[in-house]
Amino acid sequence: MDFSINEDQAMLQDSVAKFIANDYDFDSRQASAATDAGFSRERWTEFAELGWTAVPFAEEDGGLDGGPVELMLMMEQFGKGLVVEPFLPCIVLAGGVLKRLATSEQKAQWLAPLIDGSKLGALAYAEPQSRFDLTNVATTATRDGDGFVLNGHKAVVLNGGNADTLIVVARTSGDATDEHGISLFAVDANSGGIRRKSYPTVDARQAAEIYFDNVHVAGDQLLGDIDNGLPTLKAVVTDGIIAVAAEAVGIMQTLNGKTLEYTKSRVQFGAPIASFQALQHRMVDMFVMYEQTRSLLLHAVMMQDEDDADAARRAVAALKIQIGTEARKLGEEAVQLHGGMGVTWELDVAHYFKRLTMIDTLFGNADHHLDRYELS
Amino acid sequence: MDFSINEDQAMLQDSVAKFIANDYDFDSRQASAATDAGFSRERWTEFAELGWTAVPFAEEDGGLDGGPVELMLMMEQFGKGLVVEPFLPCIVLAGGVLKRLATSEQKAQWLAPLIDGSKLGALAYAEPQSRFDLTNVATTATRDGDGFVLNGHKAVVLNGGNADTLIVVARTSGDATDEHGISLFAVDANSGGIRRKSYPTVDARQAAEIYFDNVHVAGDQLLGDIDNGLPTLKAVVTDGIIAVAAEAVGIMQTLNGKTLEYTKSRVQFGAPIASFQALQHRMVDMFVMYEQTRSLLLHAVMMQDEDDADAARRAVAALKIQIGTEARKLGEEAVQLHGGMGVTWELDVAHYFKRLTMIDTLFGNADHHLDRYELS
Amino acid sequence: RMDLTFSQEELAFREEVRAFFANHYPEDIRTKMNRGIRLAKEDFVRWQKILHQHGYMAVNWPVEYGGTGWTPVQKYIFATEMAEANAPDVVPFGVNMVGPVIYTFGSEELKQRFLPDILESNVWWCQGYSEPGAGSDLASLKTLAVRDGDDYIINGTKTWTTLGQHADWIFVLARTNTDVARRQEGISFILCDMNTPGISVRPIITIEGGHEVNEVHFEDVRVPVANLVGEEGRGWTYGKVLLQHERTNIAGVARSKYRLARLKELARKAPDGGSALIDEPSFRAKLVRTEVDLKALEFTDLRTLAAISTGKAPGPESSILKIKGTEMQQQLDTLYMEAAGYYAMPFVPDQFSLDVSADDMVVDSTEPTTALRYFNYRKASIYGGSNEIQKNIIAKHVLGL
Amino acid sequence: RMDLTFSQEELAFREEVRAFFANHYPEDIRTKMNRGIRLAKEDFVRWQKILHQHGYMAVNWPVEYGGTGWTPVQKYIFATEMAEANAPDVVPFGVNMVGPVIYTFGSEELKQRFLPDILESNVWWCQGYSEPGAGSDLASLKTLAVRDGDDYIINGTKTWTTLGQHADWIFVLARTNTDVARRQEGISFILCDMNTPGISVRPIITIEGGHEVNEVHFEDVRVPVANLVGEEGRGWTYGKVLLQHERTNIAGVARSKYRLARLKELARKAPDGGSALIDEPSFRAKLVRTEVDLKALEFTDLRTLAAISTGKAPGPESSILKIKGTEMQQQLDTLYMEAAGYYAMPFVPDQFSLDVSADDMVVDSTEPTTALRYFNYRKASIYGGSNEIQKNIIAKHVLGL
Repeated sequence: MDFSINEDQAMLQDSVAKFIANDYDFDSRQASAATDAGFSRERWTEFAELGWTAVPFAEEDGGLDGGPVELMLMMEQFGKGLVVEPFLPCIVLAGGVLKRLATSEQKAQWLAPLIDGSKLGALAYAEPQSRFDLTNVATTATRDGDGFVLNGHKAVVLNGGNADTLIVVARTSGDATDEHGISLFAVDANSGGIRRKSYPTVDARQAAEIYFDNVHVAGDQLLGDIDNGLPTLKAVVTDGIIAVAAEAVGIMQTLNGKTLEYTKSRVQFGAPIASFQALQHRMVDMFVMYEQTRSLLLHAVMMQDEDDADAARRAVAALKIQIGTEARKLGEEAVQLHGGMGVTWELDVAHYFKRLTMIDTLFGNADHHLDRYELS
Repeated sequence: MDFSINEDQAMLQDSVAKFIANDYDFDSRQASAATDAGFSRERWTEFAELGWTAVPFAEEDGGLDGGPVELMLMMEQFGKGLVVEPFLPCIVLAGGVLKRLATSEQKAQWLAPLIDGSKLGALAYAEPQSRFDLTNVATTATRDGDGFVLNGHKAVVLNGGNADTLIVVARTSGDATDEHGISLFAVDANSGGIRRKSYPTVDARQAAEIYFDNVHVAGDQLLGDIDNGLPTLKAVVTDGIIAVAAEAVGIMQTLNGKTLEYTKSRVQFGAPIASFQALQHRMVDMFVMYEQTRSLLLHAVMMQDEDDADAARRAVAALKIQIGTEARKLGEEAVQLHGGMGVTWELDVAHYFKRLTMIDTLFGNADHHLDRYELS
Repeated sequence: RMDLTFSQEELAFREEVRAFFANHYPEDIRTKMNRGIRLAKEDFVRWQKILHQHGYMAVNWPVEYGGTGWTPVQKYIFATEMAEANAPDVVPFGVNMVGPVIYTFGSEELKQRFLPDILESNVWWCQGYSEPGAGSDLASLKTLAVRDGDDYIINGTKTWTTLGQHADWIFVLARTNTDVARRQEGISFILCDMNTPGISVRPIITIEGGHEVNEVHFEDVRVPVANLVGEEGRGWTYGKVLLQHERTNIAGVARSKYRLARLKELARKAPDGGSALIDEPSFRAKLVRTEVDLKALEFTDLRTLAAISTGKAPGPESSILKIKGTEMQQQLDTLYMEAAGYYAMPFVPDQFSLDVSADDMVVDSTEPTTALRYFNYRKASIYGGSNEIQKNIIAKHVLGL
Repeated sequence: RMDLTFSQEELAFREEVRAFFANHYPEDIRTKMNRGIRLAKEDFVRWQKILHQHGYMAVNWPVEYGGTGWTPVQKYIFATEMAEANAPDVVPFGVNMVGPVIYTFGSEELKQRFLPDILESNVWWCQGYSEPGAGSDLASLKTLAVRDGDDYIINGTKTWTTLGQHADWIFVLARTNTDVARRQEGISFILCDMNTPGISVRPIITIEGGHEVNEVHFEDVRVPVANLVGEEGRGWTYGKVLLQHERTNIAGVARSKYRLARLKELARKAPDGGSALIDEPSFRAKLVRTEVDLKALEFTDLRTLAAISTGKAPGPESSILKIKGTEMQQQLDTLYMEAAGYYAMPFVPDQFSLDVSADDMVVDSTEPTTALRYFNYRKASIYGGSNEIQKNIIAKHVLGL
């Protein structure tokens, strides 16, 4: 039993932490978020040059063989910096599908450009009616000679407006909520028949509604076996949950630090409000929430390397439940203890809080995972 | 819209309050609770002489025509005094069935002795497997000439060991959980074939397991229409919920008072602990819980006189949910703020807490009512 | 005797009010409200003038000044019907804040000069009591009003000034005497034309990106002493009265009931090919818990109301209404956000403006800016005396701690 | 690298421990534990002697004094297997409290005189640090030990003395010097034979009706100065070390995991003609939430463990383990009580004694005295430094407040 990280992991953690601390100040983050793309392309190129975009991929694919631990270490720092660059949609999600299913030819065509940063990707899975149910896929891909024709509407596709490459989840057989009959396709975002309405999100990311109207794709754009895309989609969503949970833990730590700092300096009724015991005990609760959440993060990450699939699935669900309850509560407390300042756009605390809150929604909120939790 | 009580009600409230304050001290309550019966027969005779046992009944039955308001006013005071006498099982439950279903002959035989205090009653409805489901009745009453034969096991019958008269819920037709086919019988507790295991409860009441082994009852011991007992049982349980909720509200107020008193006098680290803000805010929360619970009590009571049956049912469920969550929480806080003393038998607080806690269990706990709540 | 039913007169009054909202609430404003579109100044003014035409503007004012003189129950009925119609509240700064201070403490001259324009919504007022850094500690205010001949010269900064960008006048709490024993002394209540030289308004953008509140700066602003309300140095007392009026309907029960009812509708509706949210056990449980809590709050509110009707003044217990009322609003905001699922994420505050074509709309939900509302209303437990302050008030004045 | 698996040695150790509990844990004691029957003194002593025969008695002691010298991971494995076997914990007052103080601060003579009997469970120890009215404020203790020749004369009262009715010896924190700057000074750590004249033990009945704790009165009790541990006046320091040892396995994760597993079994079992509790959405949700919280606690515990393994001392973070550990126990007690339904009510603490015939039993549940346990364990968030005190500790020493 060992909770320590190895040297390479420590180096990675260190390099990201240094970058965030020294080169990723809040003001330029806000400036990047205010652009149409919602992030800085130069930053993204830096990420690629530093090799970060290659971390989760196999060496033979030009990657660095990183696993869940590396993902956690990076995302936690991204959380602390409130990084807006599309690491999650582009590398974890789109990249996550490609690394699992793509042939070497497909990887050369679709994955390599994501890793070197020349192209951006997105994963289009949710739909207006699906809520958080991954099996609810109404978008269809119907055979057409050697290829397929896509029709449907994908909802709130993260980075969908920026993406050059879309990984599209579509139904090739079965009924709207069958587990079987779901297939994955790599699609050029500029193909004919694709219409995109892109918009910023409340947590300063970028997303889009994407409409597929008889979009023709070639047979070699099918990723993996036909009808059998669900297991991969679930695996990728697991990566996604670990990623945003680690990001959330980074945010929690930051908010606790800023709240302590603020309450120590903020004077009311002649004393720093940090001296009021009622607030002290609430900050202690926030500290405990953070520690407990970090514990569930480590648990979920470490279970990925164990060979008990059920327990690993439970660990991820437990983590997401915790994030959707304790992390959100912590965010609300941080804002409350900041008083009026906490609800102003000017203060970074408000933006950490918004991101932390919306993370509950990604990949199914706490209620969703609690109602479906498979008790051991 | 009027929240004030009328003169008669004020007089009733006043007389019970005075009695509790002056003549019902904690030590003699403890002494009564320690007897086999678990209460004081003399007290009970006083209750009857004061007319309290007659309050919920119609004048023509020798009662005082009291309704939900009168019930609330009395039970709230009984809560403050932590009264152990069997008003709930004997008057509210057993009496509640009889006043609704019994013929004048049956009332003369079964109800009058309960009102004048010469006999004690109990309502035997729950069974080992039924949990809180009133329709789950496995005890059978099978036709036998003009009469019936009872067989079955009734669980945790309040006052069951003391009762002279048992109101027994039995199945005369249908399957174990059918709504139809449930009938009510008045039975002499000493009839042949009845075996009772009586015991004290953790909240200083008395209860019994009652086994019916071919117990013969005459046809005129059937109360109301055969197979149609459920509506009456539900109505009586509604009275029961209002009764224990009012008792709980009385207990909450008492616990809040005692907690304030204690924390103001208790010195730790050189200051009364009531001066610690963290504890102050928790006592404020307790105060708010009490006020909100009182509001739901008034709501449930007042809805009984309105003619919206669904809303009235929801009001009672809402009240029981509140009692099972907020009232229990308040009890735990009261004990916690009393520190070590709060968990000693010696201190009355412990006994208020135990009663408040067990009230959640009576007539279905908070979860039971929440899972079955009919959203408006 | 205990009784929930309304009297014949009250029932008749309810019919009258219902008819008013049915017939006189402008369709375009109703549409904006239902679609979550921010109202323009003109919308507020037009609506308030309609209310005034029907004598519904000054709900809390005595009849002699043009108020309704309603009983607490009538006010309760009016608030309920207003919420049921989803009609906008009146902007409180004139009619509910400065108005009562003027008719209670102001001179005859001030009453005649200001009250009519407030009633007729000819003048838009904003508040000037909060200051940067003061937070819930109002008495620590630093704005100075120095006497100079027949004028005061005001210097300082006021903040959290809601809709100050529209305001014609502002009421200012300022120190006219710094040499005092208690910080609450030496404060005066002064009325000030927003067009006076030296006043500048800086927008404060709130967490959700909206411009609702402002900072108002005073630099050597000359205000005639004639604009002083009541006596010099008694401003703190006047301010407290004002804050008490801010408290009317503080629990916001009627609005919360309306929102909960709509939320349940929403949850019962299953999207094509999807399932209804109400079938999710955890969300259903939250709906039940919310309905229970709201019912409790409604009756706590009614009990306070009943106490007031019988002449008792609303005591510190009203702090319960502030705490629970805002918790309830925030709980509903949370559930709306959760109900929206992924569609809580789009940051499209203006897509519901009336001139956006359906085709350009991102979401066709009926509760559009759900997450934005959730974020914005985190303020509810902070403003008007934070809920922590409310707990201190209850601890001190109710529990005697 | 991060890794959850045990080493080969650790796996072998686990097998050894498992085999021990399978083969040497007495059947009659196991039955009592499984049926919730209070253990007699004799049961504890017999079981501890068995543990000692196998070298498992002094888990935390260094090898030189007859301890195991185990690594933190080994201790974790042992605690887990002990819980899985539902075997009783050792009575802590001798081996986990006074023992470490004696071998750390005591003279050679004291070590030889007391340690062997503690190891062999020949002497039953009880604690004498809490005092009436002191509560969590231990340093306020009033018991006096006045030097008189070669004796101390002790006067005062100790309380919350668990199982003191069985005790042969008591360790007492008493003031040997009242003229001190800080209350923590002038306190000495003295060992005292319970048979000494002037000692009387008064039972304290706890909320659920059981006799577990006591008040111990000292009236002119003569104790030889030879029974002083370490230096006079340093008792406070020694006491803190003792309380730190009380902290071992404070989270109680292994026991809680065992109890949660049993609770889930219980909830999945439907009574004849009834339905299974796990099908009730609210109860199911509580089970899930409890499993999540317990997993979090387990890993927080393991992280502390790992920190200790790498040489770090258990810091004030261990206050988290006390808070969350006791909350978890109480949460489980609550769920057991709720699961019992009406059968939580019978007050029949003794009906499960082995000689009660099944026919006389009221309940045939496997978790008998559920409500009693719930009531009794409200103490968990109060003793050992109340959870409020733990929060103060975290606020001060972790958050720097």
